[in-house]
Amino acid sequence: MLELRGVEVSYGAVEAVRGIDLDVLEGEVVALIGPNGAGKTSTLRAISGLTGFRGSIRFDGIDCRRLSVQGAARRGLIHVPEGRRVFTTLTVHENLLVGTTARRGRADAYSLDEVYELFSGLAPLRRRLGGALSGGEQQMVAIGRALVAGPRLLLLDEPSLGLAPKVARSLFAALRKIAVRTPLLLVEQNTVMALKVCSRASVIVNGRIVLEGSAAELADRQTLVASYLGEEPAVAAVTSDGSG
Amino acid sequence: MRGQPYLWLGLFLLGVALYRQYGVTGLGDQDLINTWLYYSVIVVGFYLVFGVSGQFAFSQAAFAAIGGYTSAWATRIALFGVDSFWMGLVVGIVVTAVIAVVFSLLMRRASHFYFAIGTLGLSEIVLVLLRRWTEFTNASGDTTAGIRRASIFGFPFDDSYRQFWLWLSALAVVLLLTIWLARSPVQREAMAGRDQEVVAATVGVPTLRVRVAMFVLGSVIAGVAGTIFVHTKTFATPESFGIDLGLGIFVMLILGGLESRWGPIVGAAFYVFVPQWLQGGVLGIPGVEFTVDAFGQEHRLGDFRDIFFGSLLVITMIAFPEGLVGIGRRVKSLLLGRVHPAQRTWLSDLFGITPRKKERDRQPPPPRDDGRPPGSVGAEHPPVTGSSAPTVEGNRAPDPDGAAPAVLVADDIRVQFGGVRAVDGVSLSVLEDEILGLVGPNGSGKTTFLNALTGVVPASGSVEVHGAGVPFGKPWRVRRLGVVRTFQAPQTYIHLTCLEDVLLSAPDRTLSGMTAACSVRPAMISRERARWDDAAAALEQVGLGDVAEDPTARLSYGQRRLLELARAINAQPRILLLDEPSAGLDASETEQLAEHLRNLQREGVSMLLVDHKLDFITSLCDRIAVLELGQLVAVGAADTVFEDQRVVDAYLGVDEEDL
Amino acid sequence: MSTFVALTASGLAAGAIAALAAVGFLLTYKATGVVNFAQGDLITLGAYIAIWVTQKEGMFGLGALDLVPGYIVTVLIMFAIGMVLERLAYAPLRGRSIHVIVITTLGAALVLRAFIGLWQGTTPKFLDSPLRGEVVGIAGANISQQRVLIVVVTIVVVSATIALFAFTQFGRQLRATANDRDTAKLCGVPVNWLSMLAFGLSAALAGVAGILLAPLGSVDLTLGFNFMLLGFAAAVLGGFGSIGGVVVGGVAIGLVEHLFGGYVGRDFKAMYPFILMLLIIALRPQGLFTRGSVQRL
Amino acid sequence: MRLKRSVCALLAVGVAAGATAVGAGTAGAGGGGAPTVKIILLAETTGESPAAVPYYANGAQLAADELGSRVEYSRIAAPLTPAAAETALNQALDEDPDAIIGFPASSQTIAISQRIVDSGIPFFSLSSGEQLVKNGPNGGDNIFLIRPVDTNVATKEAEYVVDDLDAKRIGMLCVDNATGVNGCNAAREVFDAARGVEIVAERTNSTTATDLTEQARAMDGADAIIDFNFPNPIGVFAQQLIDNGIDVPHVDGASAGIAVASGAVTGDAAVNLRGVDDCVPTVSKSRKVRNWVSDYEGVSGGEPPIYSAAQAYDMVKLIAAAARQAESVAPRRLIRTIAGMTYNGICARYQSDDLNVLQHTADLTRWNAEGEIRVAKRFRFAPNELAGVVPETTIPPTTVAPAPPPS
Repeated sequence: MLELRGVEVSYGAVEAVRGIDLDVLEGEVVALIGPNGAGKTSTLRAISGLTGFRGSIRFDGIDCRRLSVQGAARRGLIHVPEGRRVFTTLTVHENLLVGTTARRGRADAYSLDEVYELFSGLAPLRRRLGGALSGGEQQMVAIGRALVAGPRLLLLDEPSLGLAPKVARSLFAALRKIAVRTPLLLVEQNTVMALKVCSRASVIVNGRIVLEGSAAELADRQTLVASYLGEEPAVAAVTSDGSG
Repeated sequence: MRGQPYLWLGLFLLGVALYRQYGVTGLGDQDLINTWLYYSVIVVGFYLVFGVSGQFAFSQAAFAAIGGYTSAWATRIALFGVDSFWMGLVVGIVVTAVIAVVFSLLMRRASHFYFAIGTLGLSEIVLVLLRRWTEFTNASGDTTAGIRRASIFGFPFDDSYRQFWLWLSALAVVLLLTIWLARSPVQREAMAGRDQEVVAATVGVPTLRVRVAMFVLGSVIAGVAGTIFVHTKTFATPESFGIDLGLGIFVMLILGGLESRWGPIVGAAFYVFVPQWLQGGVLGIPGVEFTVDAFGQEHRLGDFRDIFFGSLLVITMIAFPEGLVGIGRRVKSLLLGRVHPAQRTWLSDLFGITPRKKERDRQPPPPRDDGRPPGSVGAEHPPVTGSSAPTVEGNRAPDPDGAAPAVLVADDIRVQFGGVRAVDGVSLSVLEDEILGLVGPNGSGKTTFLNALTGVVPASGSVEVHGAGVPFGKPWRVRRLGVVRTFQAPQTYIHLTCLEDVLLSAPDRTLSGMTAACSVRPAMISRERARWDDAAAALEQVGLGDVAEDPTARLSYGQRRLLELARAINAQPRILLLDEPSAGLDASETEQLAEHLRNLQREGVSMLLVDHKLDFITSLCDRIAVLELGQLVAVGAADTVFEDQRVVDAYLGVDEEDL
Repeated sequence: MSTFVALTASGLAAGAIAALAAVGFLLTYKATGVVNFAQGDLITLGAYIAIWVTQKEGMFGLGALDLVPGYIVTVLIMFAIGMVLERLAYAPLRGRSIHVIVITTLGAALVLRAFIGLWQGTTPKFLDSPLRGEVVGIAGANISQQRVLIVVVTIVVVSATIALFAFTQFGRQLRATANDRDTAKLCGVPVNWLSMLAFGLSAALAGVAGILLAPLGSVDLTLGFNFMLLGFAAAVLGGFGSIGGVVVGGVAIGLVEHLFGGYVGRDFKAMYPFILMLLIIALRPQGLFTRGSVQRL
Repeated sequence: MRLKRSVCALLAVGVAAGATAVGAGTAGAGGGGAPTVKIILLAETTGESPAAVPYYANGAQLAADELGSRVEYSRIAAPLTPAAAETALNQALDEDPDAIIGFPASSQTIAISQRIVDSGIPFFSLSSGEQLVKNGPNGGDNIFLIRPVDTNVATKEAEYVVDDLDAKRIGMLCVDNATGVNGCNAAREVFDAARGVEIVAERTNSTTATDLTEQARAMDGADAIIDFNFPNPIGVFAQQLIDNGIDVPHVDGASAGIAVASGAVTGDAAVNLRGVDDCVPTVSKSRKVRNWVSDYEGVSGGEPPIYSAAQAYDMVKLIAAAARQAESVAPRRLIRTIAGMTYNGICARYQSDDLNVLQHTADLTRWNAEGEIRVAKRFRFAPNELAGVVPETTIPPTTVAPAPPPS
């Protein structure tokens, strides 16, 4: 349902994404993993229309270049941006209500109750302002806000970023539940967790996909580390130091 | 130095004087020319306030009124027993300056927008006083008449032809001032404070003082214009300084272009002469007597003055924010086939012509689109806490050898954004001559920690540098203690040249104030030469010697990084805090950077280096501290630290079974 | 005593007027972060449009409308004008700095005012009101019903605006847009359409303010600008952005001008609201009634 | 100089070719014995000030159109500030006119009176500050006052309050500019001199006031109120007086007519109000005036004229008549002729007295509850008489001659 061909993104002279091909099929969970600055976020921003790109991106056969950001959202391409961008001046409940804007009668959308059920920690906080939440709670609101829009494909940008392991773990538990119903394109640095959710993953380094495979294939830590660190031998050395 | 401003000024004055001598045939035209000069003086003052230092003020007309009426009062009662126009002028200047200082300090915490409203309020207050306080204004009805006529050595400026010379001299003096300022530290610092207030403060620019100084100077210029105005007209009414003039001043500066001292003059000429031309001719040029039937009444084109200027203002803002002078330059560069270097740059900064693009230019991938305004520092995402992350004793004691003393001691630093604890009780010391690495995953609070140390964000805890306590929230005081920092995204003042940018961080701040700029120029210039030499040397040192005179906007990303480094070197820091200096650099550039940092270390600079390129960190750092979720998880020598499983986990992800 | 009551009533009414003027520009401010300096002239325009549709041969010679239908037509026209204004003077500048946009609204204000001058002339005009000449007596003071109406309408408008922002999807979307425009887009919020509606509503409120203010005296070109300045003062006192706060701020400046100014330094009372405003900016820039701090290094 | 002329000529050709409509005026070769007289009107028709009205321009234009080639008429916009007025005057003088009609606000004329006197050209002042009379501090041989002197009118109003209304307790309201200050000073003089008359309150207001509760309530207990004000505040004040139960006669000047005409004052407030107008052309029964009113409405787009339209019309006609009588447009002869002639105009019968005041009547107007105007009383001002309240600060006449233009 999502098809990227030769996508390039650059910011001035800096090339962030240097030609990516990527597909997400119906019912699939795909992870895009890679180190800092590899171009993961830029790829997602290109898909949802927040940034310009070269190459082609098609969602359900429609050229994404012809869709506005809002239009893409209304068609069910829902992007949860990096950094847990909740509306800080709106309460939790209001955040979710704004999320329903893009729903457009899609029957498969989560109801607000379902979101509170999924993230049971949010239920008692529904009247609290987004800005007064902890990071994990904010991330739950951001994802919940996307779910009530009835995503046909959910783009998740670094959901575990800056979250304590325990919080990240419960978040990923929720993601696994979400994945049953909704296809995901997940961008993560936390490869271990990402690989547990996804069926397929691509490793992106320096704006190029350097490794692709099923989650099982990539679960081998050494392979991953090697690909990850392909251009950064010192880190590889450190890690080998670390692992003895 | 650059350009020949004195030559241009001379030619301009000569041109106007010659025109006056041989071109002007009647008093009407002479009056219009005088009005043009009067407006030019006021608007040049506004250019300093709004154009140079970015303060959104509606108060120029009010300060003209304050200057004019005060002077009229002083000469009327012959204050100090002196009955002279010049005494009135001095009193007017002093009173204007005092009110401007007080007002500016009162407004010091006001945002741009509040500042604008505040100045509108001041204008209203002044107008009420002028209308009602007749003991002071000596007005009958609304006109204060019989004001002492300006004269010099018994030569009265009693008609428009003579008054012209007074106005021309005033404009000459004011333009000379702008030339002086442009070649002084003050203007540079004002522009830096306007564009990147936080960054400017961290390199030691006293942003508040500079802002106040510029406001006061601009207001005093308005006051002088008002004084000359009332003493040449010999009468005054409050309406002469009403909201019409206030808005007109805006129109003139914006239309003329606010990046150049010539903008006000061109804008004022446009404002004064064009409607006259549309009314039936001006300066010997026959006008267009074009009548329009609107709503059953015949109107001449010139009667549409406000619609004309209002629409022009909107069109200017939408289509050519650099104004008439900017258009002229564009045409010139088109004809001469070269691009004027600094042309669009600082305007685009002030007016954000292409903010997003620029932001991207500046930023390393991945773009940190985190909802903060462009140019704001501290783009680190606050992490969540609540985990039982292992607490590590912030080593207040020196490192194992016990030899090097700590130069910077941070104790229990906490920063909170809303419900998120971004830095959660970090205690960390930087030792003499060491490079301490600070690593951690995205969002672990590294940048926020640096922001806290340099007083850029509100924090709790304590910071001591060489034993001296550092207050939070006062970046320039931190800098004065020898602490200098760089920023995650290179923050350059893109309309300044590289040299000027580096000059901002000069540790020697003697003779860099407004007074020096306007009075002891030879001494200031020799100081400035020395500073320039240092700055040039710093640029040379990082290999940017050949682009020293280029606007920073032209630099590549890597060069901006180096420029930041040059700025830091020029500051002669004792402690240097570096925020991801290698981000966006390729391997060879990174190596070059490492070399510079080693050199600095040899010169005795202690460093705190935040980065995520681990090879870069390990090759440079004596010790490494690891931050996660706002807390320290490990501090020690590189090999020990990276043996720590938690550190490895922090980078690759934690498997739930591992915990 | 009756003078005290009368002056208090004047103060309250003046405060309500300031608040009414302020709610209009706060609406666009909250939705787009832009303060529209043309708001004052929109108020003037509203009054003149009401005069145009209710007097002589009416608009485009279609015949004069009765007052109340005329008021409604005026508000609708103003709504349309606000939408057009957004397209002409604000939309082309989206993403540009606040300086640019504010200067553009100033330009729009100049054009509006000059246009009204050409259209309606500078001779004062008058807009009638159904409550004209009616008074209510309270403790020996007679207060004109028009002023009472202004207070009532202000309360209604402010409550409605607060409710709009707090309880409707439209309001939530507006707040979300103001909070984080990009993320709002990602949620499918039609941000451009929302800004147009916000400008339209804001202009409609200006129309309401114009209709209510005009019958107090007569209408000339400076009508709205003066009220906008008082609106600024009220908004600053209320903490700029808080719609409830603006009412309290308005009442404070109204009472300072009319009640305090009615007894002390009578000749200078017009400047008291602005002195109060400057003091607030200097001492409590976050406003009198909001907590939190405004950071400026 | 020669170079400049040729450049101008070139430009002129270019502009003339491009301009769609070139203003009339350059073609005026005078026919018959009467010389063509060049008249410039200094007034603005657009802008924010209440003085920026089209009446003067329309009236003068109507007269000029009727006179055809006998006059060469043009207008220069003169914004309200004195400085702008000075520029406009100098621009006018550069065009070498034979007569100037100018400046709706007395502050404009007073501030630059020296320049006007020095020019020696007949100047017809649209405002009538007492300082401007021939022997006054700002007057001169060549300055003629079209209207009765302000302070004389104020004095008459005050006398009307005392004598006709028989008021003993009087409230005063003065707007905070020349209109208010000078008017109140003159009226106070009358009240102070009258026996048994007491001023119960004296208040000021700004030109933009929209709430005069305090001022209105201060008038409580007065039998009559006198008010020197702008149209806007009059509307507010008249209504608030009624609101607060102060139902007594309320006398104002020319602004009252504008306030009522705008609809701001109706009902009891209108019945209580008295205004003073130099003339009210729209209620005249004379055929001549009625014809003129309809002619005027033809050029104004249906807007009925007020006194100022009639006066501007009359002045253009009067100047042309004087030129024909003098058979010259030389300033001295023109001034002498005007000083000695009588002219029957639309607004009044103009005859100069020794103070160079041309008009000596004014009408006290009243209204019914529907706002219909009637003339209730005609004030007649004796020639050469001044109420004698010259404001303290005036510009001392200076003797410095203007410097010659540079050559």
